[in-house]
Amino acid sequence: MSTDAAKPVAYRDALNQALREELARDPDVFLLGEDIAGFDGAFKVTRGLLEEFGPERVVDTPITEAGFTGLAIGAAMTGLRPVVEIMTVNFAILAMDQIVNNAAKIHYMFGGQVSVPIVIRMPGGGGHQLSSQHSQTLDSWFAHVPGLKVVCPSTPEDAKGLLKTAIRDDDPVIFIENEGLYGKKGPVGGPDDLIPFGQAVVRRAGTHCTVIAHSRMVWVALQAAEELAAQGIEVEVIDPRTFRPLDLDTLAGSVRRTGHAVIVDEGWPEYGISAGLATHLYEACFDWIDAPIGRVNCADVPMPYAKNLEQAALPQPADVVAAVLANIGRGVS
Amino acid sequence: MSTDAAKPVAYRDALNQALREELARDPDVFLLGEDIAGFDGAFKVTRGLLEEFGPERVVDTPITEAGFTGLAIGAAMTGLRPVVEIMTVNFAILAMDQIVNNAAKIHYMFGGQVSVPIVIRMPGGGGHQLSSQHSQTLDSWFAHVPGLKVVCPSTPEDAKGLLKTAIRDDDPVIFIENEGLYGKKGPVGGPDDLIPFGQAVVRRAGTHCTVIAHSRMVWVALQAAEELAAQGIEVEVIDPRTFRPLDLDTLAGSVRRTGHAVIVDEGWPEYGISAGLATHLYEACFDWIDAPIGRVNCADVPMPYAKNLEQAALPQPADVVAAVLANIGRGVS
Amino acid sequence: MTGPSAAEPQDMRDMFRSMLLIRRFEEKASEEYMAGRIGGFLHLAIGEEAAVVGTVSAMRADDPLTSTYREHGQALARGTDPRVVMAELLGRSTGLCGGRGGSMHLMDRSRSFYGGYGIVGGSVPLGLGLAYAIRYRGGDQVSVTMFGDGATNQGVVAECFNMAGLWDLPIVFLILNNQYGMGTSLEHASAEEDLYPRAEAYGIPAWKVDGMDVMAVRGAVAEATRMAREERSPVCVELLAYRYRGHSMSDPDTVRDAEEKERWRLRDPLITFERVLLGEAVMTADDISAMTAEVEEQVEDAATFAEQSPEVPVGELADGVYANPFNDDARGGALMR
Amino acid sequence: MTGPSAAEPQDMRDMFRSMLLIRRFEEKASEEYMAGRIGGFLHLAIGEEAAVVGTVSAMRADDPLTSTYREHGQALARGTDPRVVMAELLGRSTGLCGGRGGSMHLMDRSRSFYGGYGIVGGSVPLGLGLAYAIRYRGGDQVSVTMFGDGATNQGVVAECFNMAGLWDLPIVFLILNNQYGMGTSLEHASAEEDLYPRAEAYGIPAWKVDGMDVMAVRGAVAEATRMAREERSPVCVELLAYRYRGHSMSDPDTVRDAEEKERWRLRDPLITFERVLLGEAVMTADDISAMTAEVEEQVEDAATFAEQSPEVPVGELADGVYANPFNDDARGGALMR
Ligand SMILES: Cc1ncc(C[n+]2csc(CCOP(=O)(O)OP(=O)(O)O)c2C)c(N)n1
Ligand SMILES: Cc1ncc(C[n+]2csc(CCOP(=O)(O)OP(=O)(O)O)c2C)c(N)n1
Ligand SMILES: [Mg+2]
Ligand SMILES: [Mg+2]
Repeated sequence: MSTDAAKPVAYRDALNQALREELARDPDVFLLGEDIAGFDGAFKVTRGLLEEFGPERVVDTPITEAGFTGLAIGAAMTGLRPVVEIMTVNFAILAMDQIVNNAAKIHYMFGGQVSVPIVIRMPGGGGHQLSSQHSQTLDSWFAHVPGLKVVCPSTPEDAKGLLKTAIRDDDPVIFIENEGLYGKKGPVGGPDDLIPFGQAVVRRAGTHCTVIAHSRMVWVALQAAEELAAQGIEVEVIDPRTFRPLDLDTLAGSVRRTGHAVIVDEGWPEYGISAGLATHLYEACFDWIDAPIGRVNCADVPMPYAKNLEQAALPQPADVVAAVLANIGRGVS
Repeated sequence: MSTDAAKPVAYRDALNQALREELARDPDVFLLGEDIAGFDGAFKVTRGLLEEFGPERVVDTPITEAGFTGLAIGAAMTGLRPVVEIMTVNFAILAMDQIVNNAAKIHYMFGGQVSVPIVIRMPGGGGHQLSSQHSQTLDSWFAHVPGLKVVCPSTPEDAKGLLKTAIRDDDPVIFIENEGLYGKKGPVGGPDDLIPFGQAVVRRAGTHCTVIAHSRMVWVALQAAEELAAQGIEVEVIDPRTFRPLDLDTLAGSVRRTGHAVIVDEGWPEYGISAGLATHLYEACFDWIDAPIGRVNCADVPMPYAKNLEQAALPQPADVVAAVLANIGRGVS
Repeated sequence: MTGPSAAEPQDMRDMFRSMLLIRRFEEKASEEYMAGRIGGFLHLAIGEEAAVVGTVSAMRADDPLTSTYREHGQALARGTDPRVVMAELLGRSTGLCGGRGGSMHLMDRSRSFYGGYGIVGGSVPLGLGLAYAIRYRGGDQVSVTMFGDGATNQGVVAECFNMAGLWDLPIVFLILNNQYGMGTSLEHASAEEDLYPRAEAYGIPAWKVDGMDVMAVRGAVAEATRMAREERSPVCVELLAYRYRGHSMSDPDTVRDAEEKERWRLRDPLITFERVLLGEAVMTADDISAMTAEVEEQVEDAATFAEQSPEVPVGELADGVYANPFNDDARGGALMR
Repeated sequence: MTGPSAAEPQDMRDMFRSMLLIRRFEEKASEEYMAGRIGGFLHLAIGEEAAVVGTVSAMRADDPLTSTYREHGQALARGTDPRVVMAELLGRSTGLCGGRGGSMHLMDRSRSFYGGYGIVGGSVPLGLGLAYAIRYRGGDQVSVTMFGDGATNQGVVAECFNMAGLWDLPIVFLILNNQYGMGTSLEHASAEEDLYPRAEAYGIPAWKVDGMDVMAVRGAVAEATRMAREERSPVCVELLAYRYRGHSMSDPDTVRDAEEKERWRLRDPLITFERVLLGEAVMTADDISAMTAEVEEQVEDAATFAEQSPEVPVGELADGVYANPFNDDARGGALMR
């Protein structure tokens, strides 16, 4: 681990480090996306990379999500390792055909003749008053599809380590960041610190209830955990980090110990991540859980613009506190 | 009910009747899609409608799913009632931006100034050796999204009655048919027999286990029910029919009675319909169920071409039988 | 020329007022944003007033209009009360869309303004659908849909050109070419500098116009709507313009070079049009001062109204998701958490 | 002319053999389909052999090729063993793609045939990506991507024209215009009869060629690949052709009128090319009979091979979903039911 590892780095800069290191390491890696070169990216993740690696490796595209995602998939079929930035998940919907009908299928349907080592990065999430067309969390759409790998980092360290793993992986990886996390600071690993897919991490140990949260919701859950701790309730906060593959063992192990679970998910409640996880846990821990698994989701509405409505729509620490208390059978104090 | 009601009608013709009747009833209804006019539709659902209603109301489009779906949404904003046929759900992925970012949001985000009374019809499902790009079941993608209504008819009667309701509904309705059902025959209702959204139906009564299945899977479940009945096991087969809205009361009521549930879903297992339904049932019936809810899904793979692989990938009656037996605690006989 | 494009002095004064209102309104909105009362993205069209007002002034009041997220001007030019526009920007219950839409999603259906949309290119098929509805009903309106140079690279726009040409729909595709999509210049995003030939490939009459000159825009759009209305032909007009601010309030605008910005500043549509008005004696300097004062007062009033308007009750969060609502969830319907 | 387009007699004989092989192979495939041994969709290119073979014969062996679902001919022309192609159509373990792809998804990477795809228009960006990879690596290959008249209406194709023009990518866009997309004629789907001008709007040199004449196709594609290779310019060639069968085996082909079909039958590319070969004394009637017999035998052998090949073991269903697999599910990894 490099000596820099202790210095706190913002999530966006952690991603930047991963990109820089992988660009330097492997000439087959290149970046493609709207406004990522001259403009440094809408969220400044690619800052400075154009200068360092030149316009052949850091490429501004026209606003044409389907086209450039497909282009990158085609290039990946030859063994190149494109890292595509889609400005937000809301625009990835335009590239969904390329992602699902091509990237996810090509390895299997051609009998393994080629693989598609592409990474498609994008932030999801709400909270910035961007209204309904710009605030979606569609993690579950991707996680539903075999052939994709799906990664949702919540910390700078994970952002860096998981992105490096994603770039070196031979399969299409959907790498979902969060608009609310880019400024979040924390330690990061060095150039050789890769974080494997399929390993959940315990963010806080506890015994009374397991709280499962990913991406920005990890921080909401941790804040709730603080508040609960003040009431003497110790929750275990676990971050699955990747949904394909999923580390069910760690999640289920915790739930079996605590007997209680609450899932916090910024996505919508119906047929999404929270239901997919809950189902796995019910199946794996049927004889252990003492109450129906709590779920805290975005309200089942298109995201409204007004700040107060938006805040009401999004999961807040207080919602998590209430869900945990309800789950372990105590009223709101 | 018309006197024709008793005569068995194929699912495709039941849809055709609904379209014909609604076209005749309301001049604001028109049909739009690839090859629906001169060619009668890829699955012949629109047969004869061009002749009867003319090229202004039954319109062949270029192959341009995003464009014509968006066009129909725009037309619907003025109060017209377009019924769009997308040839299969696999191609609807190209129109997903229009469906999710426009159709689902417009009523809410503009404060109710306009509604979007559009119906988007498409078949999903596999079983015809069409390989991975043509065999998907993406019901859960739509059901995940607030602002849409999602309807999945399994019988000719439902196909007709629900389509008529969909056309008269003021919200965007995603109407998902199944390629394996178009030839299925059964009775249908008359011109005034509308079937409301949000009402599940018991397809077969039983006491030992509740089997929830929709679309083509209803028939797979019913076949399994026959086989189980021969072993003295009576399952209750329930068809939710619509996922938005969802008639949870009927589903949960049955599960509370039987104490056992198996969900049969042609979609993939992860973060899909089966998980969404299972979660609702665990939450609603936590104290009633005696075993983890069984789930029978499409294998978690891109659909292979070879017939034997495809059949192995798709839920078969034998899989349902096995799941029910496992669920109620008896081994495979 | 007769019809809406023949500009009487009164029309010219109205146009100038409209441009002034947009300029002042957006300057005020920018202050409100800096003060933290407007959230989200705020895309200003400062510099593009000629394109917006020239277009709207050449349209019939019942011609449906669609736009991108940079659409305060369209709403104001169409006659929507600045108070309710500002209230929407502040997310208040008195806002044009009840606080659900915000800056990017204004709609005033009563004025046939069918909305501003946030997905680049995604509004163009909606505009085509409005044209489709006109033809379906046998109306003689023309749908006008405005979108950017960047949007022109989205495939769905080409799909719309094809359908418009194929079905002879009454639509005017207005490319507001301000030469940048966020920080990416036209040159870095488009194979060719001219965008209108893309429409010509589908048999659509198309041409390019100086988008900084409000009278030129008005003339071009008048001719375009006339062709669409009378000859039942889709038309495409490319307006060459420039925005003076960054892409949105959060863009520090460091990419575009200062010299370029200065050059375009010299062509400020308000200043050049003012010169015309004075030169043709349509208005005096005093008239202009008085009008400016009026507009400023109107904008102040709008801001006051918005600031004093109540927030949207949080209990209404889940209202209006559906036109025909349902309640299918035991834990409280759509507002499930 | 030198290079691949200068057709020596041997080249012409090879081309004819290739066309014959495609024709006979597809006729046999049609029998296999009728016999129930091929499932799914089976799209025949009978009538389009000149377009396919003319194109492939003008390409270098290392020039990557992409296609639609109507691609048996492309695989065969590229030299893939008919046995493994037929085995794929029958879904056998010896098939080109191990029985996973079927008729619509042939790929032979060892011959730089990068596959047939089922989503109309969806393969074009992949072809562009192959061109991108060539440029990225400094290679001198040219990516050739074939798609239909119907596909040309998909927005993503326009997006690709723009990127190709913007970045000067070494790609040839080959529009195989057989005048129908399923049952919808060009006239009912396209605003303009000519499709290649759509590429011209992006500064891409483009022209139209008789797609029934294999030598004309070869010449055009040779020139197009030369331009792409040497002048680093994307090119678009529209091949006007006709398919003699319905859209796929399940299409009774009742939409197209008999007279039209008859007219195009007269231009059968095999018959017209045979006439050329005989006329220019490249082959004798005996040569042609002998070659036909050989090809027929080859096709019979392929069918026998396929029919006798083993099925894919069902236990392998979940293999090959990922290049770097994982097993994260307690109930059996990817094969979760
Ligand atoms: C599909 C999609 N991709 C990306 C974005 C992010 N984005 C918002 S505006 C914009 C630039 C659009 O440029 P242009 O069409 O020229 O319009 P302008 O902003 O210049 O008015 C981009 C890339 C988006 N909103 N939608
Ligand atoms: C996106 C998409 N929409 C619809 C279809 C169904 N479909 C398959 S082939 C076809 C016609 C394509 O016509 P064209 O591009 O001219 O190619 P051709 O079949 O004539 O070779 C259609 C509509 C599809 N496969 N993909
Ligand atoms: Mg612009
Ligand atoms: Mg065709």
